[in-house]
Amino acid sequence: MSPAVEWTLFLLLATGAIAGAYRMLRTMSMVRAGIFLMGSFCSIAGLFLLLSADLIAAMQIMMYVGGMLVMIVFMVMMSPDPGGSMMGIAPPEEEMDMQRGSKQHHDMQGDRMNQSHESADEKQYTCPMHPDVRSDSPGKCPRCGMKLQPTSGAEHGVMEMQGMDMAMTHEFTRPAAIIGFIAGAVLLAAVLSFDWPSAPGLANFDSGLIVGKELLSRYMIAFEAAAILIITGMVGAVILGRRE
Amino acid sequence: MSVPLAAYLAVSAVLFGIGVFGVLSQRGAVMVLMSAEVILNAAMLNTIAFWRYRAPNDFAGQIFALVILTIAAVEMAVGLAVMVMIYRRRKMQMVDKIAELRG
Amino acid sequence: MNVLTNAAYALLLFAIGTFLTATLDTAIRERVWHPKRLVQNISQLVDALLRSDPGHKRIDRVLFFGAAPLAVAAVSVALLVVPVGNWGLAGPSLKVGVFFYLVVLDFLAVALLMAGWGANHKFGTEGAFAVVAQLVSYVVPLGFAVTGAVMAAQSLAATAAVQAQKGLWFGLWQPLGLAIYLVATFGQTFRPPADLPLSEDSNVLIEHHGAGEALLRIALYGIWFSAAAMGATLFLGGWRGPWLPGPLWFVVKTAALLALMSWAGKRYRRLTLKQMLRGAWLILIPASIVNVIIVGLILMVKR
Amino acid sequence: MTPLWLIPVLPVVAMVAILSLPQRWTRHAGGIASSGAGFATALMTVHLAATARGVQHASTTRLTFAGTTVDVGLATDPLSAVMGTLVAVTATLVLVYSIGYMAEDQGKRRFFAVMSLFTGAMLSLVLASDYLVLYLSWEAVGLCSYLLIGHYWQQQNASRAAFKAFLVTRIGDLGLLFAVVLMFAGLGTARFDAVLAPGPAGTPGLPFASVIAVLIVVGALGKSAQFPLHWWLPDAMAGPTPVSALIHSATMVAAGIYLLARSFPLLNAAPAAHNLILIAALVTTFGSALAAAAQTDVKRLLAYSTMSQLGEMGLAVALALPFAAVFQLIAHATFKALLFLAAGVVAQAAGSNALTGLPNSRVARWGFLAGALSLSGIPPCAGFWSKTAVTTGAPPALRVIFSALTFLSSFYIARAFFLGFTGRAQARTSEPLSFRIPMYALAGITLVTGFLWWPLAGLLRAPRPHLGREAAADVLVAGLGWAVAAALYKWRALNAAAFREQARGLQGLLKGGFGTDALPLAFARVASSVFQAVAAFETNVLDALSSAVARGVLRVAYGAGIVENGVFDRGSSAVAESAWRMATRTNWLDLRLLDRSVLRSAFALRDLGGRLRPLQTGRIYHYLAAVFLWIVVASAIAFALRW
Repeated sequence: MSPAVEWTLFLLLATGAIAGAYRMLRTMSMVRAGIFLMGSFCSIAGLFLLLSADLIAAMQIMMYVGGMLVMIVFMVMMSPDPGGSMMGIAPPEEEMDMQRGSKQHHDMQGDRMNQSHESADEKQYTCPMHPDVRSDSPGKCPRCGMKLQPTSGAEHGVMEMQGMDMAMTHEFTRPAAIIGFIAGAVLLAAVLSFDWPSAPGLANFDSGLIVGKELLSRYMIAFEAAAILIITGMVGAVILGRRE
Repeated sequence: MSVPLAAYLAVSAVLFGIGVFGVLSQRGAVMVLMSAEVILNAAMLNTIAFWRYRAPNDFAGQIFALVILTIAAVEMAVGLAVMVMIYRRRKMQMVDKIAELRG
Repeated sequence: MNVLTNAAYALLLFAIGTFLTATLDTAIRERVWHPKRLVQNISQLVDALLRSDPGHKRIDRVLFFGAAPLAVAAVSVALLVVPVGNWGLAGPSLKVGVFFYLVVLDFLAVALLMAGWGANHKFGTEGAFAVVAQLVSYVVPLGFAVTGAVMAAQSLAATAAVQAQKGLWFGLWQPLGLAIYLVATFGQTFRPPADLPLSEDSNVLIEHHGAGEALLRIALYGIWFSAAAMGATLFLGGWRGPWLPGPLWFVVKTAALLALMSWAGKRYRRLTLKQMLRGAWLILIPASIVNVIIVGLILMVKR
Repeated sequence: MTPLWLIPVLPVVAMVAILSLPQRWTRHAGGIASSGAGFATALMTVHLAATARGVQHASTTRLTFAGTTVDVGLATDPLSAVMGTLVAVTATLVLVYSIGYMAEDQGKRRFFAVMSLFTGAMLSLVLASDYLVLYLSWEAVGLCSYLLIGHYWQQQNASRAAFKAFLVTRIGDLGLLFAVVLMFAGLGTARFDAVLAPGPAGTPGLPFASVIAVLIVVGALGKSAQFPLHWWLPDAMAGPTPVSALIHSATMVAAGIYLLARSFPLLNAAPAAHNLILIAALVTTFGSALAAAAQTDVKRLLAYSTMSQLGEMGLAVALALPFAAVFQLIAHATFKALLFLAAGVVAQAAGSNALTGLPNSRVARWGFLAGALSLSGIPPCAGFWSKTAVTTGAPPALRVIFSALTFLSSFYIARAFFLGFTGRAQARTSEPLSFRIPMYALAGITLVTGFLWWPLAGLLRAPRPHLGREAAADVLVAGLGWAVAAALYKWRALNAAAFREQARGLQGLLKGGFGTDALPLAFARVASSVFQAVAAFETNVLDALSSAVARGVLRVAYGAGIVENGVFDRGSSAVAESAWRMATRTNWLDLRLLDRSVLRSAFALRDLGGRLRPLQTGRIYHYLAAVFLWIVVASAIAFALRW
């Protein structure tokens, strides 16, 4: 491949990976986070292809695409607001930009909501038993399943919402950011300050065949260890997950 | 291979940073798990980069990457199992609310 | 340069393939032979492509609109690897060909999940989860069935598989492998007996109208065609045949498999999710493992 | 030729089989498994004894650990082959007997497993070709005896007796252990031929020879319940009867004597060891003989009798007659097992071991009688031949002691017979087949071994007994003992009428026994007249004399018992008293000095803990933050250093 093509591909995939990872942390909706992460992993697989490790690339995609799908299902099953619509319901008109536009109430149990766009935007709906549950569309309260009653709308910033603190991150965010930044910076400094060797020639070979042979000959132990690790992991997961 | 090794390592460093930030900041336990996956991937990218630039005919690098992949898989499986257990008992999985295991 | 030729090859194959499968499927299902009726059926699909697919205010814009292109992309990349004739194309002779094909299949599931979830509708969500459940449980038997064939061919490349079947087709001395492969494709490509995610009360494609829905349906046809094509390559000897030219054999064999599958679709009632999953985990996976063992033994004996 | 190591392994295999069989098989598997093992070993040993005509087998394995190589294994020479046969045969018979005996016992499965293990261990002890294997099996045998004595662990005395037996034999085993260690230190190997090879000028080539000899004797004393370490054997009777029959009469306790016989060249050269055996044997034989005479419990009586017999064997070894001792051991094994089995039958039926209340069982009576005769050395039985073997070899001075011993032993065994087995108890017990077979077999053996003496003596290169005057004198003394006991316990208790009935009983026996009518009638008439004359003589002359002698003997016996209790009990309580006082003093010291300093440091630790507590927030991201921070810091340092 000519250097130009290679560079563009590399930059494309690198930004894909980094952007995917970053967007995953920032987006409110769980499912979207899953998809972004899956995008990031696929671009990493692309990087592997660039590094001509095609077997690992294929393995990476297979592992993570399946894995992420399951992860998304779990997130939806377990997080209070998978759709990310409960939080930060700013007055819909001004901030209709891309990212926050999808702030609709997404209710697992309710049927198809307000197909007709009556002027529900100003009125707010709340649950008699859980005053802190606020939603701008009729339906059932996620906590106790009771019918939501209309009430006067109130300005909800992301953080000031009483009771149900739905923020995606907890109060440790600031120091976390600092630590993350320092970690990245130190590694980056280390990486950039050394003169790494240039890439030697690579005979075009069938990596699947060779890795297969290596796994069963020289690296038998690694292969067996990995196998045992997987089996114990799975058994452990099944036992933990079993419903009494 | 006009793209230098440093570039790949830089990408993995940034990914590592993002992963660390994710693990430490996210409230949802599943999100923490996914950020951990990002860190593991950063490590794997490093391994493959070094394999390609240092010793492409000795396939130890790729096999090491495979092992990392297995670890990631098992980590996901067991992590989700634990998540299910916590959720069943506490009906929520916000990391900052789960803090009983202390002195 | 050959990147472009490969891409062209894939897209062309995608177009012809889906057209062929669509006509064959409607022919078998509605028992219609007259060319005029066939064309009329396909034309509906085409003009649907032209109508826009607005979606309603409540949808998750990124996911909803991202689904269709991703699906089509996934299918065409999958077709990249299928060897139609004896042309020295890079795609089919890709070293990790068959494995790559298996991997790319999953992207279709991602697309359907995005479509279902994005629609912000009860049926869509249910369908999306059915898709994920089906994918996770049917990729394993499919993988093992393919492993059988790949073991015989000594390499992951699809062309190697065709070469290795010079003497005896894999499908003949690995009947269990072929059977498992076909049943698994029902699960993977959501064809009739296993098309719960496309059924009325949990339809992934709800809220999708016009171009979006058409593209997704075309993608489904495409993935079904690619599955049949890969099945023909791995088990029925691909484009290799005594009298007819290469590609013609390929078309005949794929058409045979497609006909068999759509006939089975017509004959059996739709499986509930519970039956499907139980079938995959309790019957197919053990059977496929047994198949791999049998193939391994045969190979050891032959070598 | 079947491999040698198979012999001890077979019973162990049987043990494993018994333990691993599912629950519902234990009902009869226990008995069969162990008897099967018993037969297998018996066959094996008989086969070996046959090849003992000069054909020696050995199976040694070379063990190397930590640089030193030790060759360990089994070997047959005439002594071990004979002993092996003895152990195997007695084990088989006792196991058959115990099928019936343990029929209702719940712990039957455990019992038979340990018995098989014991047989295996005993066989390997006997067949060992070096002291190391001998010591290992010595320990295994000790363990089995502990387990078997404590078989009825529900009963308090049984478990205490087992513990006592184990502890005391342990003391002996320590001696043997040190001996083996010294052998390795000195010679680097423990093989018999190396250790017992005569060194220059007759003294064994082994360094510290005398010390090893003494230690071996200590080991033997412990195991064979000789004087200093003897008081565990009577209590060991708390175990089931087959255990006492096999272990505490025939095999285990004999192991000590076998050890002495085996390492005889070593002992012979060491005067210290020589005297130790002599003293221990003398004290034990007389003390326990007297004690036996005073016993009311049949099994304790037999236990004391075993101790006295063992003492006698020890004496034989001390008198440089190792092979006579071995032959005495063989004879003793058979008749003592017989006595125990007989006693066991009636004791189990009566539910208690008391001598008087035993029910009347024909098989048991005849078995006990045969054993008693053999013990007191009446001619046809084995006991006579082994006693004469010992007495002929003994110097004239000691012969008096031996005859006194003969009198005492015949007296107490006759007393036991008349009190226990000729009483008028009405209850009759019928014995199942599994009781009868071993009884008849053992009775047969006790009669036959006598005639085996010639081939055995030749095999063991032992002096042949010449049936001279001393032998006759001994028989007379034994007869006297029986007469005294009979007079004291049987006839005096009977009036003339009862006596006549006895005669008629004899007559009936004779008629049935010999078939021709004329002869028994005549003989019966003669016998009854003789008895009448004797009865008359007895009523006036003998009565006074025998009661005086008996009363003297009894008084001495009770005295010995009292002395023994007095001396030992008072001594030990004194020691305990002083130890207790010393303990209270140190306690005061400990309270005053140590507590204060310890407590203070404890409080310091506690509040340090308090300060550290907030570090543990329970939130995972805090911990993870610490981890990542450390990674960053570490990589920074590494990076700085390298650069």
